[in-house]
Amino acid sequence: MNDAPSNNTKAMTRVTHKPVAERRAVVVRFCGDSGDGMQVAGAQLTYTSALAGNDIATFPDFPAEIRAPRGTLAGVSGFQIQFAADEVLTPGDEVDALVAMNPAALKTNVSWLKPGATVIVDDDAFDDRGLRHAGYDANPLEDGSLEGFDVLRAPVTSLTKEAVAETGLGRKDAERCRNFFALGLVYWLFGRDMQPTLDSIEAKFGEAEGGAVAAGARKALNAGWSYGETTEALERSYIVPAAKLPPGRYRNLTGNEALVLGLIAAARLSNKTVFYAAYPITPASDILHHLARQRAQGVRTFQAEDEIASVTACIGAAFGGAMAVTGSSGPGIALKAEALGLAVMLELPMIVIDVQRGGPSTGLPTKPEQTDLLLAMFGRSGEAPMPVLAPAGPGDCFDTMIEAWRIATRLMTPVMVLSDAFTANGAEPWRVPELSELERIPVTHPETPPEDGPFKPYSRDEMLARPWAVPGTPGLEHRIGGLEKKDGTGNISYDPANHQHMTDTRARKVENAQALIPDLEVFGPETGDVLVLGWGGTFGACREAVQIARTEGLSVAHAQLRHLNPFPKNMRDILGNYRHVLVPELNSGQLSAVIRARLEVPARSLSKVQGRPFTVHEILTRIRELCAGETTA
Amino acid sequence: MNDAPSNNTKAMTRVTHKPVAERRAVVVRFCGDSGDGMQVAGAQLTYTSALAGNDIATFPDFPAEIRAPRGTLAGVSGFQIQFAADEVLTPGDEVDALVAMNPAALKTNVSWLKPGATVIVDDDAFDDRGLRHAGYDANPLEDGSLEGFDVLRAPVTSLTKEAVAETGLGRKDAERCRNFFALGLVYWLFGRDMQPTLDSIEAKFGEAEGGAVAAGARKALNAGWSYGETTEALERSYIVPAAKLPPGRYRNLTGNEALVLGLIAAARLSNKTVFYAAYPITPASDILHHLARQRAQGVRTFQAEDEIASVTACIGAAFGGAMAVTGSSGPGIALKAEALGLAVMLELPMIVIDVQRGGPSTGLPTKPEQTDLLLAMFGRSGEAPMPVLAPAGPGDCFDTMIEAWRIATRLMTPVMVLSDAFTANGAEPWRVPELSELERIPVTHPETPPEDGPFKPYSRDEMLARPWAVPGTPGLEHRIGGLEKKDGTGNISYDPANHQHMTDTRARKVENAQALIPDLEVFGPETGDVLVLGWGGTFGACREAVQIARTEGLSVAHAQLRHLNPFPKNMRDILGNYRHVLVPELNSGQLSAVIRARLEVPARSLSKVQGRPFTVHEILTRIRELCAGETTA
Amino acid sequence: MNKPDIIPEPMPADYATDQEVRWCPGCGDFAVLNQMRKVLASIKAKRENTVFISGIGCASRFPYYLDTYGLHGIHGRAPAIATGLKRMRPELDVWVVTGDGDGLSIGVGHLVHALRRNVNVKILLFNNRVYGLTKGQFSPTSFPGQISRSTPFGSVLEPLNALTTAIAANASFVARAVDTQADTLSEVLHRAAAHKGSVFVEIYQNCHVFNDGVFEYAKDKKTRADHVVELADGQPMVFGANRDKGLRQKGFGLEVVSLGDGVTEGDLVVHDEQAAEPTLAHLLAAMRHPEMPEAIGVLRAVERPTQNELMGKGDAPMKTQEEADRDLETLLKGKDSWVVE
Amino acid sequence: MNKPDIIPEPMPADYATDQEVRWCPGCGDFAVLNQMRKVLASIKAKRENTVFISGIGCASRFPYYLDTYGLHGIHGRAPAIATGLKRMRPELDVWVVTGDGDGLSIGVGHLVHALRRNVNVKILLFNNRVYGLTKGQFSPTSFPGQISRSTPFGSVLEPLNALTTAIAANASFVARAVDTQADTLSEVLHRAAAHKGSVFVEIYQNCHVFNDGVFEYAKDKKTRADHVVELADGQPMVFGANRDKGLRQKGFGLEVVSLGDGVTEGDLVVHDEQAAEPTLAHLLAAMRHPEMPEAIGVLRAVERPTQNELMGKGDAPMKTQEEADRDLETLLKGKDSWVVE
Ligand SMILES: Cc1ncc(C[n+]2csc(CCOP(=O)(O)OP(=O)(O)O)c2C)c(N)n1
Ligand SMILES: Cc1ncc(C[n+]2csc(CCOP(=O)(O)OP(=O)(O)O)c2C)c(N)n1
Ligand code: SF4
Ligand code: SF4
Ligand SMILES: [Mg+2]
Ligand SMILES: [Mg+2]
Repeated sequence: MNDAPSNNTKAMTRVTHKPVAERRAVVVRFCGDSGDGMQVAGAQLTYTSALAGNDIATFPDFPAEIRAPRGTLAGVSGFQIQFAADEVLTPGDEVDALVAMNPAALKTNVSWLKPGATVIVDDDAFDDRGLRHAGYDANPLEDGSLEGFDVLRAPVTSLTKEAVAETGLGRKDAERCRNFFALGLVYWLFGRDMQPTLDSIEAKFGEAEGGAVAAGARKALNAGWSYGETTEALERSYIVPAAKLPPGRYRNLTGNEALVLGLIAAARLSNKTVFYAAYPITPASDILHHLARQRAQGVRTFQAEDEIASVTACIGAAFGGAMAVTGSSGPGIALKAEALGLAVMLELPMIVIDVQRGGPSTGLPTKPEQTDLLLAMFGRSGEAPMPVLAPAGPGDCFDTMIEAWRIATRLMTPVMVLSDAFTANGAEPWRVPELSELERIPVTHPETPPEDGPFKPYSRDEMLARPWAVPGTPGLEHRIGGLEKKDGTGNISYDPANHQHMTDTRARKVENAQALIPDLEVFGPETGDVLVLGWGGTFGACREAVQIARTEGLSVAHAQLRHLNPFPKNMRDILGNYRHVLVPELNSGQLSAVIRARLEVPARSLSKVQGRPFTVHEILTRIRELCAGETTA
Repeated sequence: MNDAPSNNTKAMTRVTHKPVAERRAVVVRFCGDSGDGMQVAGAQLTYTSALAGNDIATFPDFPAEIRAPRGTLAGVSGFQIQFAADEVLTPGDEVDALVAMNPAALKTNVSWLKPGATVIVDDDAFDDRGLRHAGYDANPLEDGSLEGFDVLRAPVTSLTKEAVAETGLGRKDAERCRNFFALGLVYWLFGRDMQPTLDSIEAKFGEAEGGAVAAGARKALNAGWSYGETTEALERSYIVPAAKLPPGRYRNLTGNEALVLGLIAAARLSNKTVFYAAYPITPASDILHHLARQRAQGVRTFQAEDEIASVTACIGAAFGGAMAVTGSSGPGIALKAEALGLAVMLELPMIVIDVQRGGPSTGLPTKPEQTDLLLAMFGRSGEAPMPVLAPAGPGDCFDTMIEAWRIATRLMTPVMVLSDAFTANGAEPWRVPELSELERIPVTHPETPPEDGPFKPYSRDEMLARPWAVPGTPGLEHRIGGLEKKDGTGNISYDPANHQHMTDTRARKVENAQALIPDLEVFGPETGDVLVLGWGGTFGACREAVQIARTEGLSVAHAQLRHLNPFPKNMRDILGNYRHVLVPELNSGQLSAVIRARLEVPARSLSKVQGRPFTVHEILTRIRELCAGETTA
Repeated sequence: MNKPDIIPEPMPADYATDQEVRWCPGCGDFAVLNQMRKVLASIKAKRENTVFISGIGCASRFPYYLDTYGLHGIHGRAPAIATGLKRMRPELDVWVVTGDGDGLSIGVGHLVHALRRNVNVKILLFNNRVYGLTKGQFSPTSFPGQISRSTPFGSVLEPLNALTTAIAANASFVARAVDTQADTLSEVLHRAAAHKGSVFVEIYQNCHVFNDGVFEYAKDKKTRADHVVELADGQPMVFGANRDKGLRQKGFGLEVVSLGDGVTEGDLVVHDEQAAEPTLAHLLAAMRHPEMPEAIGVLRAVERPTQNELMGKGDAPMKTQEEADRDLETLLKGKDSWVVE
Repeated sequence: MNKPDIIPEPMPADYATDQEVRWCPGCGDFAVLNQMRKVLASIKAKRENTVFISGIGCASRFPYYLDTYGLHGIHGRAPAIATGLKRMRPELDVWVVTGDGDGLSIGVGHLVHALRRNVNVKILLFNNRVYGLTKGQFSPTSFPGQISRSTPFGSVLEPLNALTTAIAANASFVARAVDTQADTLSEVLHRAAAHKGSVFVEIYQNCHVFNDGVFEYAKDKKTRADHVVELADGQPMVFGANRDKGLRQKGFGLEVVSLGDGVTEGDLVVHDEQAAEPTLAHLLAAMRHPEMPEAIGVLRAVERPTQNELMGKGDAPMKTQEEADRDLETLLKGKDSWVVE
């Protein structure tokens, strides 16, 4: 696809003849079986909405990391998008329009519906078999259980088959076009331009089966649109005006995609080569997949035999002067703990990415959680501190990678980055920066031996960083290892005073990151009743809740903490300015505990451990309670 | 050796003719090369002191886990003992009598000396070679640097050789008897009965080299004693009267030995078999070594291929109904993290022992530290809490194991126990309990399927423990795993509400341990200026410091926290009764951070990370400062 | 659930749980599961004495579908879990189910050591030459050129051979079967169940979604006979649709020969499962399609003492409670205690 | 330190650091270290381009004593560390030093995969059949009956064979040497240095303190010749103090024969380091004292593409800063961006 919707296939701007109503924001959710192509439909709607100038946020809700028989509850895959004429911060708490391709999808998603929402179902799929698979005793379309919703029973399967009949596609392939039918219907409902998707179909399926697949998809899309236009059940369509985004070039990115771009950019800015060593694990695997495609950018990926090999390979690569990065999720991060202790001891730069998922153990492998914070901070033997960062949403993953590498190289330390399944898979429009906007990351390697005696691998600069001398440099031969070492020479030392000194030095060095990171910024009043202190992927829900609360006149502000270790310099001061500090977090209260331990500010957690992101409503409710003085936490 | 000093070899109670002075407490430290048998000498002095009715505490100070050339600083091995007529809580801050077998030993140990201390050196070892190895420019025995000490230059090597000449031992073997010469001299100095050691020599060397080794050791011991009696440099010997210990049968045990006995006792009390799976690592290896010898007690040991295999083998054994135990030190505990998450999820009982050493990474492998507390508490992915206990000294290791197993089985949870190199290798007299004093640990396995439906492996009793149904039981077939599961049935569940419920349940279950553990006990006033809150191996130093401070009239109390997770019920109340809560800990402030996070009590750490235990003096100084109002921490 | 404990004439269905089987339609795992249930029924396995232990992966969901005891472990560690269980409960029949990633990548160390120790557990490695559960990365058994999500330009590495790895670890029973080839799979599973010592079975398993058809040569009824040699102990190694080809020794190796033209079955290598040295097993294991036919069946089956036999010798005999209490008291007292009065 | 960077005629001492060597007197590690320094001097190794990487154990302290670059890693992971370094810095000469516990117990998975990938690093495994650093527990290469601190009643398990493990992992260079047997050790190290691809060398190393004399049969000048067979490529396998014994093929195995009485060198197996199949190497590796002579020297040395060759093909060519910047901008912009004005 090109920069702008191209018109190299026959232009087909179709215009509705029914009335059109305006909406400021709409939440659409596609759901169906894993094989129903819901992610594809979602991605297309996202793209066309972005082109229409809306602000957007999306959240794919994958089934758990298991196979499930077709049509069962466990196999339901969902994709939610919010597009709006105003700033969008979350994929939305509640759904305005649900597309359910089968009974199981309806059953597992009905709880998301806003009162009065539009529910589009494939009527053909609500047969006995489908209902039984979903565990319905009666047909929900008929037993009145959907009262209060605007239900559209579209015979998606049969109409799709009809539409694609002439392409000569087999039954299976024909049925695979159902998602395009549904998409066409949604396009009609929200007045979307179909051209970009038609182009995309062309680009993706092109000549497959002699063009029949592309033709089928195209026809299904059009048939869906036409169905919307003709069915009497739909009286009007809706239009969501373009939002006012800061000018610039945009693209839609998931967190994992942004993270990959950030890594490549950081390498470029520091004149380094990315070495990414990892072992596949949901939801971090995509980082490996995306990077593996970027060989032309100099990226080298290494799928190791396990997580321990991947992090130790990074240690080797970092010793060799590369930009070493490893990524995993909770169970794999736990396995890396011992080696990360070595990395701390060696004082080599490295980025460690933890895309958090539901735990403990195998847990809920596809679901978001923020339960690895304490693991990231303290999950190593001995006193082994390292900086910890958490991106505040998909786009921020880009900047976080650059920042992580800046800190890692400036301080010679591994840096941990905490993403999560929600951030990693969620997408939002991202303004593409010019290279000139990005600050270079100066990295130097000593090249000649000191004049005044032997090279000291553990000598330190004003930030307490040691020199990054790499093999291949004559005269700087040295040996490092995991035993305690004398500051300066790096020779093994069991001297008690030196051990205390080194322990303190490693801690102070990490604290020095405070000088490299920005102050904590507050959105809203400088003092007040409540400060909502979010971290990581909760950004959108926190901000939106605070925005709403402020329109209600509540005295509440929001700050999103991207730097979990060390905290920004001004953090204690800021927290002290509010009667309550509320920390919404997808764990049992980990950040609030660290805040109480470190800053002695009585922060309180709004805790949720359900494998789901926060809704705006949940946070808002708590804000209201706190402002009303009900402090029952 | 028998219960009491036997007299099956020729009795030789030798009596000094020089004056004898009385002392209440004496600290002796042997030091020499790793090959000099200092640990043997120390153990013998410990035993005879115990038989003499003294209270004692010992601390072997091993060289780091490396070989070092003979005579060098890195190779020095030390053994310190305090024996006294009163209660003894630590091996002593300062040494009254130092035995240094070579210049390196003197150099590395001179800092331990009390002003006026007696220093016994092997004069023969202070030759050019020895001095050079130790890095001395001048002979410290002659350059006045030992002024203020009472230095005895005994020609230990030559006198030993002379003494053993007639045994026909070769030069090397003869020199190996030097430690017995030194020991004999110390026996003279402190009026020790030589018989137990003579018996012990017999038992240990017996027929080796046709009895020559035993004869040599015996002769050297006697020669040492005689040298003390005849040398003019020693004017008097000392006697330390017997202490008043509670009546009973005693033996001297290191922490690791006590821990092993505790495990075997816990197995017996619960009618179980110990399965100990481990991978060697200093300072935990001795647990494996001791247990491997106890096959007759039903113990089964398994040296696994690595730490991960050892903990997962424990999971298998626990599933099978065994008393599964694994032990390691920091780096190995880190490696077990992922599997411990599974153990938490499976809700199987298990004991995990971390004998902490200096970190991070390989660190200072033989040195004590308490830097794994946060790792033990939080070093797993997801929300994976488990009870954490820490024995307060060597003898307490016994009780801690029994308690750990009681908690593990009552709550169906892995339990982490934090020992440390100081506790593990240090020894103290331990009162041998009668079996009748020990409470049985009731463990049941369901044996028949429920009447009213399928067996529910995740049903819960009032403490939230699930049933421990073991393979081999007909009708209770079930499957468990690391994915989140529905409470009750244990079937895999991705239900958000269930995940929250299970997360909360796992946390509440661990909290329920509060009902199984005693309240925190305070030694000293119930309110006051300072509460010294120690944990784990710092017990002796904390208690002694508080005892001294109280004799100085300071308002200070002591409590030793054995239960780090959950805290005892009354802990917050107790902490609130003092102006300051001082937490001496061999880390950078880990427990104090947890206290601030959990109890919101502004506890302050007295932190030390030097690979060395606290001295009484260090804690006392801080107590005095706090009482004087200087709160500069 | 709550089925009768002793099943007089058990049926495969008696070993099924009420959990929905969650593999993709067309997955080879189904065939193996069905065969396993049949074999359990055929050997009248007691459900309560049978335990399935697995790691993580599609294959590793096996235990959920068998109404025996089961433990779905963590990635790569099933052999170690099984080792601990078997050490303490020798009377149980313990099976391990693992995948090519689970068993040969992250878990190869545990696999090797369990085999070396001859732990009496039966390890089934479902080899689909891909990471199924994590959606299609290459695995240690993937072939050069395999396009996967982590090798978009094709994998470049030589694969690890599951069987030679097991043989080098001194496995006492080594076999290979194919998911849908019911007869050999059944035979191999029966033999596995009966073997005393560690069992290692590689099962070629089709991943319909991420690596479809990779074993087609060994599955397809028409071509199979020309591409695999089915082993029979004591029998010459004949193969081919017309049983007209065979394996003949050539130096320290094997070569394919056509029967006839003076070459007879008598010239062929005779299979010997119990050879003193595992050389033949190594050679058979190393044969790779398409250059050579691949060996299916039991490559090696020797008797050597199991971990439990070796370690069990030192296990204490059962004691009465009183004896045990007394022994403990003696231990606690130790040899060098003293009495304070 | 700060020795001249280019050593015109380097001496072994040029490769020594100022750190005191900390092994027990009598430890076999000294001999290997001395030999290593000699070999480095002999091949005129550039100190700055040479890297020694190790795990944890007595042997693993090796890097501290060589004035090259060095990394003393964590237990068992040295092959993985080396793999990462070598991938990014192909021009460096990377050596790995490991022990029998480090390399074959906790680290066997990494070892196997580094060999399989043919990572161009030289792995030296010091086999003393015991855990030295942790003071004397049995190791995966200990023999049944070995009394150790963790097996007070004697170990019962069969050992893992380092060489067959390496061969099964498809190692391209496999050799064995003895610490104090300077000539073969030197030869093997020279060959190792020259080999392209992963090198695996097992070095029999005496632990004077915890397992003294375990290799005496292969070390003792008087008996050695009867207990080891020194391999020479293309030569028949003769051994014995009087060179009167040899190895002859018997079926798929080897047997010891006495020369004379009609048996001539021509009847013996001729060593072939580059045999297509590693069968002979397996057989040689498996020979165990006292039943058989043990093989010393290079068992196998074949050429196959290294990890860097295979993976390196896809590495991007060097770009100018401007080109690289431009490429990055194109990447950031992506294929489906839009402009908001
Ligand atoms: C410690 C850890 N690392 C990674 C993963 C992710 N993971 C799950 S299964 C799997 C590999 C599956 O491949 P295989 O073993 O071949 O089984 P298959 O799915 O093909 O049957 C991986 C990498 C995990 N669950 N745990
Ligand atoms: C993760 C971890 N586990 C265990 C140890 C303890 N440890 C250090 S060296 C070693 C084994 C040493 O044996 P080997 O590899 O044979 O080397 P050797 O000392 O005999 O040369 C062990 C178990 C460790 N340092 N780290
Ligand atoms: S991904 Fe492959 S192996 Fe996994 S269930 Fe589907 S077909 Fe089977
Ligand atoms: S313990 Fe053994 S291997 Fe280690 S240094 Fe001493 S002799 Fe060498
Ligand atoms: Mg697989
Ligand atoms: Mg060893």
